[in-house]
Amino acid sequence: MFGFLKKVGDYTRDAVGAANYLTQGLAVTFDHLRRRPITVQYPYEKLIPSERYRGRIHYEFDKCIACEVCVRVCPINLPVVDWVMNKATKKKELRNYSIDFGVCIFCGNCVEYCPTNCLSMTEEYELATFDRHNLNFDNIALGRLPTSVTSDPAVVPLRELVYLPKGVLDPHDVPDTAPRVGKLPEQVLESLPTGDAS
Amino acid sequence: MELTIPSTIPLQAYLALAAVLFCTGVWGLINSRNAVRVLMSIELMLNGVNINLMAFSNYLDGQLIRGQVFAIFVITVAAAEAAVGLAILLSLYRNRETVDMERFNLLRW
Amino acid sequence: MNIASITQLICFVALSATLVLGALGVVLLPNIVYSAFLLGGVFLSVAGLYLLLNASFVAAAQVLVYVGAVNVLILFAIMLVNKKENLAAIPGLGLRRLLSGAVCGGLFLLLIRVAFTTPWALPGPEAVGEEATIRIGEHLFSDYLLPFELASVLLLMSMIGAIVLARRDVLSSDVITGELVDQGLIEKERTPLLLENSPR
Amino acid sequence: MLTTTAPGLDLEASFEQALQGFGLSPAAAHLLWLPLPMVLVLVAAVVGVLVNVWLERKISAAVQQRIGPEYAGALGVLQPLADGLKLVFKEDIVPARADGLLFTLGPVLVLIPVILSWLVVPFGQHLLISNVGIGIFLWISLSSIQPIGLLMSGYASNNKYSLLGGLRAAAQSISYEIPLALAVLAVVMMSNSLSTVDIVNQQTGAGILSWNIWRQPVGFVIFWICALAECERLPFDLPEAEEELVAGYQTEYSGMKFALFYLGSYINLVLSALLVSVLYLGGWGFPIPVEWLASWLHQPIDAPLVQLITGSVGIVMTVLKAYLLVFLAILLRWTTPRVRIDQLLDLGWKFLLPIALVNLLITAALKLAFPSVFGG
Repeated sequence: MFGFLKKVGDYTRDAVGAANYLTQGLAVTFDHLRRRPITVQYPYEKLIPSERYRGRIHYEFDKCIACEVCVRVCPINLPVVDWVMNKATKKKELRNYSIDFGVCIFCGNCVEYCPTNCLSMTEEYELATFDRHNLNFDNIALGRLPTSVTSDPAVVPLRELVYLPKGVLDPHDVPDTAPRVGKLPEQVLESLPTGDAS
Repeated sequence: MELTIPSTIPLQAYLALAAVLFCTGVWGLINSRNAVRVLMSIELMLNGVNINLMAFSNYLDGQLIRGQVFAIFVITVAAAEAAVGLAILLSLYRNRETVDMERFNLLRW
Repeated sequence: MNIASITQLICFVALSATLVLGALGVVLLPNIVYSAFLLGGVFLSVAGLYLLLNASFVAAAQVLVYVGAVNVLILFAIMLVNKKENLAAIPGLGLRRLLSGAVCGGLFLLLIRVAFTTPWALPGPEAVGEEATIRIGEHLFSDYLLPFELASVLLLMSMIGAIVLARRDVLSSDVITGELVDQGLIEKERTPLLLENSPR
Repeated sequence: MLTTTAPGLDLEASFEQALQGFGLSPAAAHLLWLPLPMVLVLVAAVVGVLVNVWLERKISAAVQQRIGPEYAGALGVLQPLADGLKLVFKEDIVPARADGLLFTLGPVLVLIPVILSWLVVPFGQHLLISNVGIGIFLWISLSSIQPIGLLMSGYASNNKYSLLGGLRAAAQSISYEIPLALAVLAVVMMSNSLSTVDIVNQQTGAGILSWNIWRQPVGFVIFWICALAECERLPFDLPEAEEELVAGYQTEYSGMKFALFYLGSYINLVLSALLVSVLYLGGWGFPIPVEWLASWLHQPIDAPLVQLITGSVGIVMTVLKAYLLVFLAILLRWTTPRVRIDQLLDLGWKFLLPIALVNLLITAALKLAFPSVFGG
């Protein structure tokens, strides 16, 4: 008799609990419904990439000494360094340099290890092409500097989450002068203790 | 005999229709080799009977409509029959791996 | 002859045509799945005839029970047992069909004769029409109470019976050898990926 | 059949009177009237679906903090239309090994009963196509035709996912029909009539306080859960569970035939929401009875202007309540995960069915105990 009642009680408690959880879930959904969309209308608005963004690699032909360090540190030995030994001067003479960005994983190892800093990461990420062979950049293409999002007049640059003031989620109405959460590099430099060079 | 279109549908038309349905059902019941089709034929026969009941209820017993009550009972029994029949059919199929009526002959003398 | 009666006549002719053709299709079509779908059409046209006979409640019940339950059940059964199966030829099948056809034709003629020669007490009392639902309820709970209750018991019995019959894991004996076999084990052997218990 | 003498707009009578004023015979006027409500309902159903699709996309976007469609028309209101147009112009593919006839017939069989069910949805005292005596029962029986269409398209596609989806849809539809019918039965028991108009009339009187939701809270919940399951809305969208069954019975469909399924499911959702508002939320009734408002403003209730306002308020209220429920359904879609097939059947047979039975019994007892409150 009482065992049966206990079963009914458990059953009812389960049902009420389920209804409770369902209501909580609905409340969460409804709360999200009232928030403003965080959509970035991509071709017209673009996010400013962060400072250490690893985009397309920039390469300076004149600085390169054809040491092939980049090839050795690359996980897949991707950069193609085309040089010949000049017998007269006994020096390497660089002819071509290319990286295929269809294969590159943007790990940044080559940039890290380049002894002459001739490689650097840019903030360019729009690499889409109709033909994948177009992604094989030679030293001319690698030497081009990308347009910055902030300097493009056709695009509204939007601050990314780390650049926004504390607690602000929506970058649309934030004034340019609003301070960001963390410190800028120059602010970090200022805060460092100035020790003697000696 | 001249053909006149009656202004209202006569009772006999429904009865004839029911007879067609019933006889089709009987023929299917006898001749079907697929057991599911046998069940379907039974449903046809029940429906033929039901049409009769409803026609009588409308034309001859319009106030008390006992025919409709009876038809509801027939529908109930038909539902029960279909459920049990199909369950039997399923277990038969599981044992004999066939739905051929000719091979369900264990009880044959 | 007014619009209403013309409409009625057209409806009757259309419904009876679909009914007869559908019934013949159910019995004669070689593909059992087509037969089952046609059976649904037959049930629907029977429901239409009930509407013509001033019985909207029974028509709705017909659609609900026959189309919604019985026909779907039959379709489920067909999908479960629908295996390509070449039926062995039986001698004298044509003769059997012919003979049974003759018997059914005779039965049909008999029924027609009875229908057309009996002096029906026409015209009967006025039909109640929309009040039929109330009348049926009164009947079911007064003079037909016992059959009504019996019908409920019958439904319960058939439900339990169908579940017991169609369950897989009942112990049963083999029909040929007579030894006890576990249907569940047989199924498991056939389908080794079957779970031990149904997932909860 | 209870005859109601409550006032309200009678469009049919006034339309026929107007035509007879032009010198037409009553029969001809009636003949001209006949196709009008049907066309009107088709239009209403399709527009309802378009609004529903737009709402679904917009609300889904808002829940996920997106914007949703915005370029087709203001706020993207023309997006559903564009979707429909796209589906019309797509190629109508019938798979090579499929059963062409059944493949075509399936979606039609799914759609037709849903549209037919609009017959019984009232938007006002006389604003419905036909006040048939079996009213709500007609809807229940018509919706039981749908699984046949689903099974048909599932079988005819000649694809295992389609067949599984069709079987699941049929099983789900049958299982949830029973608690649904029991929940409706409790309401019908209180109003003593199957007619939708009588069910709404029984809820008028004290405005929002006399709505059935206060007398049938459990029934309301059961009905809405079952209606969602019948419409294959998200917590119960197993038949077209895209992760497991590709798209269930719709897998092989494209173009207009797919559009029929799409249309059918959305019309079904709108219809279910409308019927919830009719059965539990007082149908066309304003939260405060219009009669009280009229008497406060010293207007006679049968003045033409008051009649017109009452009629339009009725339509607006019905639609508003329905779309409130549609909103709830869309919110539920993004809240609840899909249930498993055994959980679904467990919920239907082991939870909703007993609860619905108990609800029915309690309603009957309460009706005997308090006939004035629970319908004499």
